[in-house]
Amino acid sequence: MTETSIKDFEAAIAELESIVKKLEEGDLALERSLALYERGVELSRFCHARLEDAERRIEMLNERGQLKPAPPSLTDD
Amino acid sequence: MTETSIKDFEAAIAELESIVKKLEEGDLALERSLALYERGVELSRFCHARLEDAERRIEMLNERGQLKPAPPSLTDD
Amino acid sequence: MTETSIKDFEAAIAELESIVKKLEEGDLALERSLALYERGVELSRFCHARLEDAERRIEMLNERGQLKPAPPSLTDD
Amino acid sequence: MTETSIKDFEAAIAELESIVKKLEEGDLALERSLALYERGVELSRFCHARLEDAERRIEMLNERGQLKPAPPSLTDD
Amino acid sequence: MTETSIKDFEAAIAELESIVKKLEEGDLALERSLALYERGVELSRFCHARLEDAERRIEMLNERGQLKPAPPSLTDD
Amino acid sequence: MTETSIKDFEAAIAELESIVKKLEEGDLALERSLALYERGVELSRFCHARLEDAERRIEMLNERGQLKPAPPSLTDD
Amino acid sequence: MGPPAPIPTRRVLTVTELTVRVRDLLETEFIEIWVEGELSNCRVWNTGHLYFTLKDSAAQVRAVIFRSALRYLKFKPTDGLRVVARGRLSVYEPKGEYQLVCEHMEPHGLGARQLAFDQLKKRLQEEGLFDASRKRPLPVLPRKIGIVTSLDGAALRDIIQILRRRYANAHLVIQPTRVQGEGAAAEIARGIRAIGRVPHVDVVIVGRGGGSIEDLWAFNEEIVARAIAESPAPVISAVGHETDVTMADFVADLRAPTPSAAAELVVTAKDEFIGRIDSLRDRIGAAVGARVQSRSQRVHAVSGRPALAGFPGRVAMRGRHADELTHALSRLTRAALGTRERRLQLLRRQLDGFDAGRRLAVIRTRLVSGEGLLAGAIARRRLQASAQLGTVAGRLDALSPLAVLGRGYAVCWTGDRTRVVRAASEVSAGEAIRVTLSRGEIEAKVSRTE
Repeated sequence: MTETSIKDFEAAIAELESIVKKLEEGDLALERSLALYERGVELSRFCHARLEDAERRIEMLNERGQLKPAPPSLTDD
Repeated sequence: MTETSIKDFEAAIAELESIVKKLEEGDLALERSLALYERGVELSRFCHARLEDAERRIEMLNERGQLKPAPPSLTDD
Repeated sequence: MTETSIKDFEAAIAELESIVKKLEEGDLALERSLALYERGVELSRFCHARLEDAERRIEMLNERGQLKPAPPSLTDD
Repeated sequence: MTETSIKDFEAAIAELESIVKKLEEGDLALERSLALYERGVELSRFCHARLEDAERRIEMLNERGQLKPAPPSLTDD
Repeated sequence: MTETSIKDFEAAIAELESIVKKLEEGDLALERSLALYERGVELSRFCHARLEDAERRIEMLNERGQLKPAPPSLTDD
Repeated sequence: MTETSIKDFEAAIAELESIVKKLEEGDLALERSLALYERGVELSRFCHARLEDAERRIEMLNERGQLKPAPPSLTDD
Repeated sequence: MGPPAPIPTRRVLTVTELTVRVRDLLETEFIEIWVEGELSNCRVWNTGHLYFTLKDSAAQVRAVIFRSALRYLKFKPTDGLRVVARGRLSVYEPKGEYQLVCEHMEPHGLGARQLAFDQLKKRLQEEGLFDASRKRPLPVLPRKIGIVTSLDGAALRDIIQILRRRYANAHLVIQPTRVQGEGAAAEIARGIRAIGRVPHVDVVIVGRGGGSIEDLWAFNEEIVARAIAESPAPVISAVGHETDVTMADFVADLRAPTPSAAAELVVTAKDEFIGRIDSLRDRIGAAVGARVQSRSQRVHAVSGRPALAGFPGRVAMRGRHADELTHALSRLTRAALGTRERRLQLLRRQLDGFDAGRRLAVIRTRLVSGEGLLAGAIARRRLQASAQLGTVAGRLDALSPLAVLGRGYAVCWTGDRTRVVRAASEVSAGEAIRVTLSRGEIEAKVSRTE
């Protein structure tokens, strides 16, 4: 897997979307689509990790500071 | 969390307001908005602390420029 | 067996298809059809090797970290 | 036996067919029919040898790298 | 014995039969009949030699390579 | 005895028959009949010699070439 | 009021010239003058201007105050009232009269102080003490609130009450001062400075309750104004009521009409603070939450797209395609071989159908038959010849002229055996003769004839 660095969440999601688009457009060689898939999985994991991290941080702050709980829509998922 | 010093209550409120503006205007990178959020929480705590900080006191300067508690007639309201 | 290089999976599949087509059209000399068969086997092995490689890579990815399925609420729409 | 060279399987089969036809039509001189018969046997052996060779080659290919048998679903139709 | 050349088996048989016919029609001078007889014997010997030769050739063909019966798998269908 | 040459078996038989005929008609001088008779004997011997010669030749051919005697069915007609 | 310029001698002027020169002189020389006197002949014309005469015991001067200035007077001019008027001199040429064009007028008694006030105000203004740029914003949340005022009076109580109500734990530092009377200004100024030295005093209220202009006068003093200007913390002036503007008000960072108003300006209610902060906090929470959620949805949506989630399946489909092709390859090749095998097999059977042996046997039969016929034919021919010979030879034997010899006869030949000796005379003695017997011949010699 090409372990190209991922700049940040936005770069990751943008790249992920472009990868999905490419994959959806189809007509890629197996090798190429595999590479894209691998990169896509990597990016998706990165994004998930970042989101979890973000949620954890938000939650931590809320716990520490007795701030209002985040709206249900955020905690439910 | 970047523990940038907070000058005073005014600065805190002002920064908090600017953070709200930035966050609400949107289009920030996730990391950046998280950092802003954390900073905002920090600022809000600071403000709360500051509000509770002040002692309920009435002092009086005497002729020699010394601080003395005010006479009860003034504090008993 | 003529060890002509195989460019990639797609080229291999395409060549394999053309070989199958030729074989289906029939009317080939025995030698020729044998040669095609041999080439076909070579191509098929190449393809299978590539696919196995691909599947191994995919499996490896999945082992490394389950690609989260989207929560129902998101996938339903 | 006249050891005329045989080009290939197809030429052999074609010649064999013409020989069989001639022989069946009869009316050939003994010498001629014998010569034809001998040639026919020769051709037939040549063809058998070629077919055996072909089968051996196919078998060898199959042994070398187990050419996957098609899944049942594919062979049933 | 007049050693007239014999073209081939068929010619020989034909001449032999014509000789027999002549002889059977009779009215030949003894000498002539004898001469014909001798010619007939010669022809007969020629034919025998040819036949033996042919038999030997056939036998040889059969011995050299048993004309294999086709394998069941292919002949059955 | 006039040693007149004898052409062949058939000529000999013919002359012999004419001699016999002459002799049977009789009325011949002894000398003439004796001469005829002697000529007849000569002819007869000639014929015998020819016959023996023929037999020998036939036998010789048969011995040499194993010419089978014709089967009864063939000789009976 | 300086002396008029000396008129040159022997220079004769027309009245008009004189009047103009007087006018010019008066109008340039008496631009802003203060005149004290008693009002008389006050009369408002229908133009709205007030015409009156200012007089004292020895002199009088005509004066006018235009409607525009009249509006701003803090009192109503009436005859007999002693006033101090500010204005300039002008000349009414047709009558050769000069008159005072009044711009401002105050009741007498305030005049000197007012003059001092105005002069001070002008000076301080020129120094820039009133500049808007000097005005400091009030602290949003002062740590300590300084109050410079009298312990007596309602002002302090009002301030304390309001501050406590708005912000229960407010920290107040009071500098008691006298706020009127002799020395009050100095005391106030000192008080402001003393408060300024107390740490964490972020704002100072300086003021007192309402009173007469004389009562408020200490706040017009320069010393107070300067103390305010020099205060390290922003100062709110709260002197008297709304209509009284003091020097302190000009210099202060903020002017409050009353002490109570000043207290309200100093600190926002704590509840409002908390509400504001919490609202801000909620807003950032909501904003960041929404952002995270939208990101999360985006990530899930894109991660769940079939192109990505279904990728392994598609690879497997490719595998199936490859398998199908491979199978087709194998099947077709085997079929091709099978076709050939069958064709070859058919040909083989056909070739085998050509029975060389049988063909040979047929031929052999033909040959043998031929041979038999040949043998038979030659045998018959031989027998025929033999029979022919036998027959004729038999007949010849029967006709042999020598047959009688068997019975004992003999035939006598001449010696050369050419002639039969029929009579003895035919031979002579000594002559050779030949005798043919039944079996054999005898060669003899005639010994005698008879």
